[in-house]
Amino acid sequence: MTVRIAPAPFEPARELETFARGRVDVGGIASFVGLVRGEHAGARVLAMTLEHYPGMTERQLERIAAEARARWPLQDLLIVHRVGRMLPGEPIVLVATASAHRAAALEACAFLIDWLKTRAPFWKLEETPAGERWVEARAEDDAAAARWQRAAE
Amino acid sequence: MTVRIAPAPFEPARELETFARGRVDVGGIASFVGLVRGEHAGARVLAMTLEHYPGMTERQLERIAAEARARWPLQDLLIVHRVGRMLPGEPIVLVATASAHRAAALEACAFLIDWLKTRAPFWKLEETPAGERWVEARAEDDAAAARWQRAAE
Amino acid sequence: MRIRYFAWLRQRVGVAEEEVEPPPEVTTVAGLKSWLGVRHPRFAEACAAAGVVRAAVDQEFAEDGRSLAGAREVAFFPPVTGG
Amino acid sequence: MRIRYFAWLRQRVGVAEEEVEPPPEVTTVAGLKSWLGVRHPRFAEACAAAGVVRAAVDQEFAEDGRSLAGAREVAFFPPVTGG
Repeated sequence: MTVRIAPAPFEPARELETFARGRVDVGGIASFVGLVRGEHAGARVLAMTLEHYPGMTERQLERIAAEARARWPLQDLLIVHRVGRMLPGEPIVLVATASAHRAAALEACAFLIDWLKTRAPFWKLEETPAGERWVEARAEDDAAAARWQRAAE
Repeated sequence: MTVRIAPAPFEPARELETFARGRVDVGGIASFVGLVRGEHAGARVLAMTLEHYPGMTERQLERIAAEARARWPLQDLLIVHRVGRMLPGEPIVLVATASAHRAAALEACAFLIDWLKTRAPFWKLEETPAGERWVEARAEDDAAAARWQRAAE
Repeated sequence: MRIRYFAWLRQRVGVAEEEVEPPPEVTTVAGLKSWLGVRHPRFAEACAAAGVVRAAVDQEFAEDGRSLAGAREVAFFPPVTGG
Repeated sequence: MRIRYFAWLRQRVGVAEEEVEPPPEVTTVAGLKSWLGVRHPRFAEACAAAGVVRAAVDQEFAEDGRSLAGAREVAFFPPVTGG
């Protein structure tokens, strides 16, 4: 199980290659990569900066990862989350899960990204032609995270 | 939208890299890679051969891909499916979806793999220390595919 | 009409494909199964087990009742196990 | 006690972190918010809007009622937007 904060650009393809290498014990690997969009809420996005809470971030990611492992039979999982300034098209976050069961891998992957969005201390600042703006939290992210809550809590 | 039958080993990481390259229009890319397991149904698997129905396979994959695009707002999708003989740890299938909405990407990915397993003419032959055996279809795969049926049909 | 067999059905029947000319009274997939079963006893055996032999007519999955009108290629195979 | 501010709250308050010694009657997150609001009017403004200012005590998310007993670090920030 690996959880990492990346202060510089990372390559999801390379991370996934390493994650999958030599595995003969898993049936499948599910992954999700979040990318910086070149447009958001009606404005062109020139760049995005992710601020975080060092210390608490790592702690929350470890906790979310442990929760996923408690809920699904995972052989392994990987979370890489960028911080700092990035350009459109650059990866923000990579989540990967390995399991003997594809449904477990896919569900755990969805769970991880939903909880990451609502339970880890990151804040997005967008640079647009009109200036900087902080991205607002979305009710639909809370709803997506909440659907996992009923099951276990 | 790309659908491909691969008669020789392919590298999911490289495929995903190409799939993601230069995208500034998508919020996320979900993917699933199915791998040959070194053990299955209580026996060691030395190798696996995938037989298929050339012509019909491509047609069914295209149809399944079109169905996914009709159901979810996808920017793009990719299916690569191996045929022929492969060793434990080698990728059998790669499914990737790109969307502005992460839930759409993840759900479409789960849908694609569920339908691939039940609606595309592939058959697995395993080589075990005790000899060759054809893999049997699993009721749980039919159930997984059926959950997508209620929504649209 | 071309007939194709896949996976263990191909191994049991002993041929991957064959050209046949079924008589006019063979009008459905079910009828074709019975007719081919005479030629290939092991195919008949497989067909006797419910749900084990699936079919495609001109590369479309087909149920037993499907008409063979205009069909050029019919394939028989066990339930698929890809992905 | 160390106080940290993040994202636009940090920008509004004008400091990223500060050391404070709240009086003994400040025993909860809510109490600390009020007390800090006197020092930082723009922080008080933000706290006045419901649901906008979230908190963590010693790097654990905390509600307004959370006790500050033993707390070494309290952080304030808007709802998170990562992933």
